[in-house]
Parts: sequence; C-alpha cells; structure tokens
Amino acid sequence: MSQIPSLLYADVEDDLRRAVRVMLADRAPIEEILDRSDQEDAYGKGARQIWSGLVEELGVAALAVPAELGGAGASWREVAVVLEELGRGVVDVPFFTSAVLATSLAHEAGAIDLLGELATGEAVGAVVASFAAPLVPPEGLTWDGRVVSGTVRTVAGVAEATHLLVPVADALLVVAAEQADALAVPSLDMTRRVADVTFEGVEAAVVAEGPEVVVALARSADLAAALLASEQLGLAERVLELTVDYLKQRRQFGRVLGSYQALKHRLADLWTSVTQARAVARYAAACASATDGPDASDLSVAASLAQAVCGEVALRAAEECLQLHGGIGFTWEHPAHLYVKRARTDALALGTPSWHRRRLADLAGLPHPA
Amino acid sequence: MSQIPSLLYADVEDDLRRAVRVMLADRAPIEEILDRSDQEDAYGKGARQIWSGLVEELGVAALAVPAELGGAGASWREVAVVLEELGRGVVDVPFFTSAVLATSLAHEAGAIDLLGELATGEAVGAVVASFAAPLVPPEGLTWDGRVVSGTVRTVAGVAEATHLLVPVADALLVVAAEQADALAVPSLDMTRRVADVTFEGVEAAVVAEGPEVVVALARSADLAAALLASEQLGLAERVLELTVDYLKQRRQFGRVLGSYQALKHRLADLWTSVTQARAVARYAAACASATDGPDASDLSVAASLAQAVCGEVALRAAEECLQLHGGIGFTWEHPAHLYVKRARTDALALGTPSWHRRRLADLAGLPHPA
Amino acid sequence: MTDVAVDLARRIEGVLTAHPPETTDRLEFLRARFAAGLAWVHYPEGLGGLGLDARYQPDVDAVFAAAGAPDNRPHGNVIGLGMAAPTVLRYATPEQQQRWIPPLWTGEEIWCQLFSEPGAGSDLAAAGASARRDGDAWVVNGQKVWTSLAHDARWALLLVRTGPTLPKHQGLSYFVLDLTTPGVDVRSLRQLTGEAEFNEVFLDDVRVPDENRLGEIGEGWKVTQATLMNERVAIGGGAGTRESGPIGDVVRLWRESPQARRPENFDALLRLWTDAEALRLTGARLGQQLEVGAPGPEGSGLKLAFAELAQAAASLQLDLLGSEALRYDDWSLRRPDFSSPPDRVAGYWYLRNRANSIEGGTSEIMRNIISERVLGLPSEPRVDTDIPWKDLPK
Amino acid sequence: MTDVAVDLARRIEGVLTAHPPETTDRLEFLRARFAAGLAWVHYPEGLGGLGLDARYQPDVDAVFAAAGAPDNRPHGNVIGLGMAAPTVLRYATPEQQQRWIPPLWTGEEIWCQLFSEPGAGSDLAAAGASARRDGDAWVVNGQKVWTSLAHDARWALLLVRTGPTLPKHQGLSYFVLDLTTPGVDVRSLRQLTGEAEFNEVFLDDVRVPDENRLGEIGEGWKVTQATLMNERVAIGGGAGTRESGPIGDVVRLWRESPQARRPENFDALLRLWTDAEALRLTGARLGQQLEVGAPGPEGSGLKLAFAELAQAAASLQLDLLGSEALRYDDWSLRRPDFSSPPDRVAGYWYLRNRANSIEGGTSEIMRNIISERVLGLPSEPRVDTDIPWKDLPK
Repeated sequence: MSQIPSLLYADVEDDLRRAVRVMLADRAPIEEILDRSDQEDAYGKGARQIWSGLVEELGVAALAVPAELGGAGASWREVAVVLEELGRGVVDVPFFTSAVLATSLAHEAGAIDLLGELATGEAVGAVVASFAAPLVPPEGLTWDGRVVSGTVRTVAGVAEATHLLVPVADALLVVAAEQADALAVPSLDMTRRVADVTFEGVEAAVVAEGPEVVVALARSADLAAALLASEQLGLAERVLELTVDYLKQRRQFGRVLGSYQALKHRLADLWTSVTQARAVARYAAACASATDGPDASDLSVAASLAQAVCGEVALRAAEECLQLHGGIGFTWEHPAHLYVKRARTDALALGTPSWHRRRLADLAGLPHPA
Repeated sequence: MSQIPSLLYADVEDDLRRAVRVMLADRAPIEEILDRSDQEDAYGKGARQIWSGLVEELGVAALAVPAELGGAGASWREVAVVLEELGRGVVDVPFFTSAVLATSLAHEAGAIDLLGELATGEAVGAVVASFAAPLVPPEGLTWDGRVVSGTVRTVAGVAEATHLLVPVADALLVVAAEQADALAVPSLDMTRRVADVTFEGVEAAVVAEGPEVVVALARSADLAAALLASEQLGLAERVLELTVDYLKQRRQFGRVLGSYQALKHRLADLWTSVTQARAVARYAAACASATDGPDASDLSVAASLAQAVCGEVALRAAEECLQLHGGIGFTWEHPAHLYVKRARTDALALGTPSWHRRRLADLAGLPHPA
Repeated sequence: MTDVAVDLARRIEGVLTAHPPETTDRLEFLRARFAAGLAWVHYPEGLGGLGLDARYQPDVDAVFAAAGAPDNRPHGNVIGLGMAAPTVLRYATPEQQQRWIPPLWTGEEIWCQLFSEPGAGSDLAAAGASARRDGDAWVVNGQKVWTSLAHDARWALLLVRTGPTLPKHQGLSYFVLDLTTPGVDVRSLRQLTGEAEFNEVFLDDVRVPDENRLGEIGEGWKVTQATLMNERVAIGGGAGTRESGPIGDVVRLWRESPQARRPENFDALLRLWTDAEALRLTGARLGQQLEVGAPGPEGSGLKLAFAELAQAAASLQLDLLGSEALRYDDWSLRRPDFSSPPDRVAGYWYLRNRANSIEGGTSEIMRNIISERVLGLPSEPRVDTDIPWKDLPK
Repeated sequence: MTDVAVDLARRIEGVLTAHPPETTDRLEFLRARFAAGLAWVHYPEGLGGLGLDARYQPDVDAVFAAAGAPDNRPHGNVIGLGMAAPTVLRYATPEQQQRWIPPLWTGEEIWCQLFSEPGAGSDLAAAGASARRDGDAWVVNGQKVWTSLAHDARWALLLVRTGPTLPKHQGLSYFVLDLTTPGVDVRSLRQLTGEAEFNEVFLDDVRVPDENRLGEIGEGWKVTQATLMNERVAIGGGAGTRESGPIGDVVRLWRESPQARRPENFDALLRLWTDAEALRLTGARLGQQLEVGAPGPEGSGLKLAFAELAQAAASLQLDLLGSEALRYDDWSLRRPDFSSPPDRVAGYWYLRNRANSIEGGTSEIMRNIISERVLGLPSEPRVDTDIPWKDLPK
C-alpha cells in the first residue's frame, strides 16, 4: 500500500473547523477586519476579542503543545485546520506568529515554561527576525551574554506579543515585549503588520545555547513553512468561492459573467490548482505532526513543496479574484484587496516560492548546473 | 524621433513575398511535403524542383550577396521575407542551411568564389556543425593543415549540399560534399533532416585562418539566429490561420468550435504573441541588414531577442494548432505534425529560447546572481 | 492483521500451493486465481472476486507479484479491465457476465471501445453510425475512429444510433460487438509518432444480436456515461513513488548527465519536479477518498494537469538533450507493444504526450466539467439537445 | 530638410523669439504656441494646428523642450488631450470647438469622462443614468464611477440614457457637461492603494443644454465608440528607450543592489526583460504603421500584454526586495499628483498595476475584440441587443 500518510481531514479536525468557523463568522466579520486595517492601533480591541475567544473558549493556542507541558496534546494537523479558517477570513490575530512561529521554536528549543504560557494564552509570543526570512539569527544584534542590543527590521506579530524570542549568534533569548522598542511601520498587509524592533542594552534570559539552537531554528522554520501553507490554502479556497459567487450574480451584456467560457475555464484551472494545494498542505501538516518515521524525516521536503505550491496558488487565486471582480474589487470598501495583500506577503514570508523550489533541488539531490 | 529602424515591409519586400508565395502554392503543396517526409531519399526530386524554381527563377539564393560578388545586392531583410514564406509551408529545401548559414559564413569569412557560386545556385552549401549549436568549431575533428578527419553529429542540410564549410580549431575549410561520408539519421523534423558527417583524412582547402575565423563564426551565428526568427514567424502565422479556419468550420455540440470563448481567448493571446514575434523578427532582420550604426551593433541583442521570442511563439502556436485540431491533427495524414516538428526543432536550432535569454543578460549587462 | 487480511493471506497461500507459479502454465495459474476470488476482490463471488472493499486489492497483487506469479498483463487490456468489465457487470445478464468476464480478466480476450467517430469527437453523443433493426438482430453501418487495441480485440463496446429522428442523446443504443462478425474492417491509423497505436473501424452491414444490447433501446448515452465515468475514476486513485511517471526520465537525465545540466533550464526542471510531486500527492489524496467511499471530483483536474506535466517534461527533456534531440529513432509504421511502456527516444514521448490532452476527453472538456459540475457555473448554451439528430447541422 | 521641416523650424523660432521661455509667463507661452499652430500640427489651422501629418509632432515637441519651453502638462489632462479633443473636433460646432479646444490644450481646463456606472462596467452600453428632455435642456440623474480627474475637471464627456424603451445601444445620447452645474457631486473613491485616484460622480437633476449634445439623440453609443477608439490608438504608437517603462525599476534594482540578485529569480527577470523589449518593438511597429496611415489592430493586444508585463514586473520586484517588500509607504487617503509618476514603493506599484488589466477596457474585453474583430471568430451569444433597455435583467 501507499507510504503516504492520510491527507484527508479526520472527524476531530472537521469538528474543530466547525467550531472555529462558527466563532469567526460571529466575531470576525470581514468588514470589521477591513475597518481595523486602516486604524493606527496595531492590535485593537476587536482583534483582541477574537483572540481571546479562540484561545480561551476553543483553546487553539494549546493544540500543538504536549499535554504534559500544559497543552492540548493534539498535533500540528489540527493547527493547520485552524490556519485554514483564519486564512479564509484574513483574520488579524497573532495565531501564526505566536501559536506557530513562537510556539514551535519554544518547543524545539525546550523553553518549557514559556511553552506552557503560550498554550494557555497567558503569553503571546513573537520571534524577532524578519518575517520574510525568519529563524536565522538576524544580523544587527549584539549579545554579550547579559544584554542584547541592536535593531531587527520587519518583524511580524510584535504589537500583539508579550514575550519576544530573540535568536542571536549562538543562543536563543527571551525578552519581555515591553523591554523592546517596537516601531510599527506601514505594512503591505495591514492585517498582519510588521515592526522594526530595537533593543537598547536589554537584559535577556537565555533559553537555549550552542548548536542545538541552530537545530531548533531549522526545524521550527520547516514547521512554520509547512503550516503557513494551510493559511494559504484556506485563503485560496475562500477567494475562489467569492469569485464563483460573484460571477454567478454579476451580469454584463445581458448574461451572468459566470456563463462566459473563458472565465469558466480559468476558474476550472484555478480549482485544479487548489486541489493540488490542498494535497500538499495536508501532506506538510502530516509530516509536521509525525514524530518519527519517513514522514517526519520528509518534513523539509514537504515544507518547501507546500510553500512552492501554496504560495503561488494563493497569490494567483487572490489576483484572479481581484481581476474578475472588475472595478468593484479595486475599491477600498471591497475586501478583495485584503486577500491580495495577505497572499502577496505570504508569498514572501519564510521564503518565496522560487526560493523554496531551489531548496527542493538540494533536498531532492538534484545537482546544480555547473 | 524613434531610433528604431523600419519594422514594416517595404513594397519590394511585399512583391518578393507575393512571387515566392505564388510559386510555392503551385509547386510545394503541403501534401507532397508530407509525403516526402516519409521517404528514404533525403533530398528527393520534388524538393529539388522547388529549389531550382526558387533559385533559378526567383534568384532567392543571391539576395543577400553583394552585387559585385555575383549576388542580387538586396539585403537580409529580403531573405527574411523568403524565410517567412518557407516557414509557412515547412518547405523542404536547403534555403536556410545554404542561403543563410553557409552564405553568411562564406561572406563573413571572405570566401568570395564560393559566395558567388552559392548566389547563382551552382553550389549548395552546408556548415559542418551540429544544427543545435552551430558555428562554433565542433569537437571531434582533427586538422593537420592538409587533411581533416573525424565525425560531426546532427548536421543539417548535408544531403542537399555540394560544398561543406568546416570550421576547425582556428581555420575554416571547404570540402566537396562527395568527399565526406554523410550518414542520414532519422530526424525529428524530416523536412530538414540531419546527418552525421565523417571525414576520413580528406584534403581540404583553407578559406580563412586565425582570429578572423572566430569573428566570422560569431557574426554568422548572430545572422543565422536573427533570420531563423522569420521562418518561425511565418510558421506561427500559418498555423494560427489554419487553426482559426478549422475552428470556424468544425462543429461540436451543435456550434462551431470558434464560438467557444475559452478557445477564442486562447487564440487572441496567441495572436497577440504573434504580433510581438513579427516586431522582433523584423527588428532582427533590420539589424542583420545594417552595415554600420546602432542597428548593426545591436545585432547580437536583436538575434537573441528574436530567438527567445519567436522560438517560443512558433512552438506554442504549433502546439495549439495540434491541440485545437483534436484527434484529426494527431494523424499522420494531417500536416499539423509537420509544423510541430519544425517548430520544436527550430526551438533547438542555434540555441534554445532559454539559452538566448541567458545570453541577453550578458549582452544587456545584467549581472548574474552571485 | 484483520480477519479479512488473514483470510486473504490464507486464500493466496492456497492458490500458490496448488499452482506453484514456477511450474504452472500462465493461463492455468490466472484461471485458478480468478476462481479463488483473488482476481479483483471487490467483484462478486463467481466473477473473480469476494465482494470485499477494493482497498484490499493492492496487497493481494503485491503478494502474488512477490511470489513470482504471472499477472494478467493489464497494460494490454486497459479498456477491458477498466471500462468494459464494470459496464458488463452493471448491464449484462448473469449468463453474459459468465461468458465475458473470466477471459477478460485473464487477458484471453481483449476488449476495445467503438465510441468516437470522425464527426463526433468531444461531442460523442453526435455519433452517427446507424443500427437498423432486422428481426432479432441489428444491422450496423458506419465508421469509428481512435480505437485503441481493436486489432488485438475480440469484443468491442459499441455506441450506435438507433433513433435518428429523436434528439441526439435519446436515439443512441449500446451493444457488445463480436469483432469476428463479417463486415467488421479494422484498419490501422497512423499517427504523428509514425506508429499506429489506434485504428479506424469500418462497419459494413454488421449484424449484432439484440441480446448483446446493454441497457434499453435509446439508453445508449446513459450506458456510455457509466463507461466513461469508470475511465475517469481509473485515472485518479493511487500514487507511485516520488519521481515516478513522466518526470522520471528528465530527472534521471539531469542526475546522470552533467552536460544536460543547463543553467538556463534549472528553474524549469524544478518547477516540473514540484508539479509532479504535487500531482502525486493529489492522486494519493483522491485514492484515499475512494478508499473511504467518498470519491471527489478531482479526477478531471488531475487528468488535465497530468497531461500538461507529461507534455512539459518531454519538451524540457529535448532542451536538455540539445543536439541529440534533433534525432528520432524510427519513423516506420508499426504497432506499439502494449505490454510495457516502449523504450523510445525523448522526441517520441514529446509527440506521443501531445495526445494526453485529447484522448479520454480533451482538457477543454475537463474544464467544462469542472466549471459546470463542480463550481456550478452555467452550462454552455446548447442548440443541439432538443431537435432530431437527423436535422442537426453536421 | 524637407520644406515642411524648414517651415516648422521657422515657426518655432518665431514663437521662441517673440516669447522667450525664460521670461514669459507659462500660460502666455502656451497660448502663443497654440496660436502659431504648433500645439498639435495635425489639427486644423485655428485650432492649434497646421493640418500637417502627425509624424511631425515629436520633433516639434523636442525642439520646444530643448529650448526650455514649458509643456502643457499632458499627464494631468490625458482624457482631454487624448479623447475629448478628437471627439469635439469631430462632433462639435465650430463655435464650440473655439470655446473648448484652446483652454483644453493649454491645460487651463481639464476634462474627464462620465461613462462607467456601477452596473455598467465592461458593458458600457447598459448605462442607466437618465436624461429627460425639458425645453431646450436635459435633466440628468444617475451615478457615474471610475472617473479619473473629475475633481480637477471643468468639463466631462457624458453618456446618458435618453430612450429607456429602446434597445440598449439605441437609447443613449452623448453630451458635454459643465461640471460647475448645480447638482453635480464629485466624491473621491478610495482604492486598494489607499489613495483616491478616481471619483464617483452623482448627478441629481443636473440641467445640460441640448446644444451641448454631440451627435444626434440616440447616437450616443456611436460617439462613445469614436471616443474609445481614440483611447486605444493613444495607447499604441511609439516606443520609449530600452528598459523604459515598468521593467525599468526592477532592472535598476537588479543592477544596483547585489543582495537583490537572487539566483532563483534570474530567469523570471530575463523573461520580463525579453517581454518588455518585445513589447517596445511591437509598440514601435504600431507607431510606424500609424505614421504611414495604416493603423493595425495591434493596440488591443499591446494593451493587454502591457498590463501583464507591468503586473509581473512589480510583483517580481517585491520578490527581489524580500523583507523590505513587507513595508508600505503610506496608506493615508490622498489624491495622487498627476503631473508626474508618483515616487512610491514597489508595493504601491504592485497594487496600482493590478488595475492595468481593468481600466480602459478589461483584458477579457481586449481578447473578445481581437478574436471577433481581428480573427473573425463568432461573437458571443447576445441576449441583450434587441429588447428594450428597461426590460433587461439588471
């Protein structure tokens, strides 16, 4: 039989999805997210309320944390389902930055106390590295064993964070967020804003040191890339739905737009791509969840494959959504642009699709040309 | 005003096109070319008759040869128009291999006697180098100053040739074709077959020696690449016509296929690409014809641009022609496959489109990544 | 191991013990395997199966293969196994099933399908081959095309027009045709690769007994749809290993031949590698859906994406080969051997794979299916469904 | 030099001598140039031209520019210069031409167009803004949208429905609207870039004199087509220098910033470079056709290819920028300055260029035009051309 793990959704995953979707339908209407995207406050009351609901009522921050460390002892597969739902709504909560990026790094680096607090929602984490290429120790920081200094640009999830995980040359530090100077900058995606983070000689606690930091960072990077694909999948599915629905209603030249075969075929191609995105995103989530065996050791391939595929599919889906909505999609009032901006920055986050394809060459043993 | 040379067809070019088209319509019906493509004889009577008509009645082999050397003193622009017409019909005559490849090399290397004979049709030339990357001295030949020995694979136009131009390390030789051992091989494009050419210690005359050989080969390679684009243009235009005509007639589900918008839009995109192929092919022909000034010095860019664009457009056009003809285009009896095979090998001849794009980086001063 | 698995292992062991592969005649072995219900375990008992779930089959095949048992050469009878058998199982009488299915599975009798006509390609329901009733038989005249395997086949699935005055979809009937009947003329159809993989079949006053009709008179379109549905399901399920399928050759060339590693083609290669792996996982996911009895509509999308991949991979291989890609191996007219994929040059595959987006439903038809049946977008305007077939413009 | 060129040189010299640019008021200079027939030499005498061939214009512009003369800020009045002026020239009375054209050319009066409506985008002929006759004027009500420059403009080209009971294309009329008329309400329309480049225009009992009608009552669609034809011709002709246009920024980034030279994006960059150069030459060839009076249909294809290039180039630039591409410069609602291309970050251009395939006719409409008018393929089935506009489903 096939060596491939289940790429379907288990019943427990379907149940979780339903719960998240019901809550978001109620508390995270797209109009409010659109409205907040234009506000000064990088983490406003509305977003905080959604986060509270997700964490306190549904326990989503605990899913991937082992039960013995205060988590729910589920797996990254369930986290992936939550990400699909958040991607569908471009929801402006720090789930990816805290419950995926910071949580995976805390877990891999053995930051057990922080991990427990992240799981319960007492702490919200962020990793201080550029969101476009995180989880390598950023240049620009100095660490003398006691205090950390310097600036890191374009860090995601800082405004929401209580705890900052800071990778430096050969250590991983943790700093209370209020110790850092975070300068919010206008972000291409205002539903997940970036900031420039400056430390002016801040005392920091060491979470891990030595070669294991590099190992933890690398595995955390793979986990994050693998999981981001599910956010991209959810986004792609949602914009395809929005587009199909719009084309079924909008008339031009006396016919609904959805009856024009050129548009039908483009959407058929897009749907086909989305089915592929679903398969690779599920595979990435399955590899992320595996603790040993061939699936676990295929995580790097699965993660880069997922980013190479889902990054492009989500972006194409969002751009088609914009194009096929015509002028109306181009207005600020219509939410189409939120999806375009998220899809475009997601295709930069953690490496572009083309970067991941090059990485696959190395992972798959395809020699570079001379 | 614009620095760009005329990309239109001059009246004299239109007249030439008409004359060639009339002759080919009469003497080179596609059914006969299809029939010959399956015959053992690599240069049969039918093809010889077309060649005689073109050379003796229309003087096409003399077009680019200066009048004082026995030519017609026209320019490569007129040669390009002939190539468009031959591309439209995938005509199985050695015009490209003799009147472009061998003629340009004879001209650049100063082989005046041979040039005169090529112009009148007394001689038919071929350059002994692989057709996929010609005009660099092929490996596998030894030249001791008196005799040449060795084998060169996949040479085009050999069966038709009376004279072989043979580039070796730092000389250009000419050998009577009957002195060589030409092994015809099954070719992907049987309307322009390739052969493996072996010299067993053949005495050869030196046409040019030293560094000027390299210069002549390089310029001849650019000229040939620039002009091949016009063959590709003619082919693309013709298959687009064939496809549009077929879709206007063929009915499925009670409607002509050409009324299906998905097909209409694909053909619109293809037509748009063909207009671009026309502009770049004309520009390449104009640069090939310029003897000095900015157009002449832009020949390398124009040639690689033309190959990068026209190679892909012709191939896509031929593949779309095949696809949109459905099953019937897939049969041996239908000529669609002749166009596909020519377009596919043309996109290998003288470098692939992707190779030419890389070359453009160097020509345009775009640094390679580190 | 589950009870079912234990029982299957016992049955397999029984067949292998009673008919040791190394000393048993090939056909004798296959007949014994069929009789033991191990041919296709999801078929009914008495027809080669045990009425089990289809997901047990791959393990059964694997055990027999590991024991060195002969297989039924499925490549040489794809239409029989994939399309004819399920149709016969659904529409034929028990007696007919007993007559047709055992030799079908063992490969003793090959099947083909006579659906397409020169004027009815994507629009199969426009088929014009006529069947006129004559006593307890029908007299068939017409021309069919794109018939793979017809020259090897004993039986054909035949779609003909029995009611030319009815609207096109309502005037069709469906028969099983014995190809040894007088008046059947199978001619090879040469294609752009040089070989003759397909046939034209001319039918000249061919008598087909009415008892060989599957479905009612005028229900031919419904039965045809059932046959085609089986074709598309067959394309989907399951997945090979990484780098299997059309990507395999080009990846192997890249790994083994340093001069083929052209810098300008590296990105294209990686894109295809990625596409291939994504399609492999998509196929695997579809297979898992089938296993749990929830087939998704992904088959149509997989078919069209697979065609694009196969075409692009073969074309890239030509680019990597450079000069050598100008050569072909053999243009002579010949019949391909269906027992295994032929060992041909890259140019052959470039040409052959162009058909992937035409055969078995064009990519354009797949896109119509997806947009209309999956996405629920409006159907194309039809002008041909309500008027008598004979009055349609041809 | 030709006689014409000599004459032009003399006239230019005359203007420059009588009105030295360095000491002359900007508007005074422009009026003098207009009066000398050097505004647009292909326009009639008395309307800024000399009735010459249009191909003389670029040289005239170049000489004035070299002499430091002010220009008429064409970026700020594109609709006036490119669309309104030719329409007025063709359809307005001589008196109206004298009133409208001089201040149009000098830029003293900006023009805009009121065609699109929320329910009539690609399908402009479905416009529903109504005009009811009242004495020697019309009373207009409705909403227009996607109106660039309306907040700066004095005049608008207005398409309205005068015959709602006629089929859609027959019930339209075309007016020139004075935007200072009571009842005109111009509201900025914010777009995804954050800025408000376009406007919505609400028309509430706006009185337009009948003498401002261009073309007959019911001929509005014909006049609109003439206006749009001028728009598409304007897109085509001429070509900048190599690496100008949307490819310029990304090529400059690649050259100047070593860390932007990502190996995985090199092929994509080269493909865009090639596309850009091919489009430049295609535009040049179209311009040459226009110069010899044989305009080709390439404009529609150029427009759609240019949109794809501009979009891909901006998107690639984001990939090359990496981390920095996550930043934006300014989301605040503001009016762009049309006098020159704004100095904005790559993310702005990525967003703004998405509109290239919508504004001025979507890429889908361009493909319809090419396939139907150039390739002669059948028109899309229309159900909306023969029934009264008021009865159409909205």
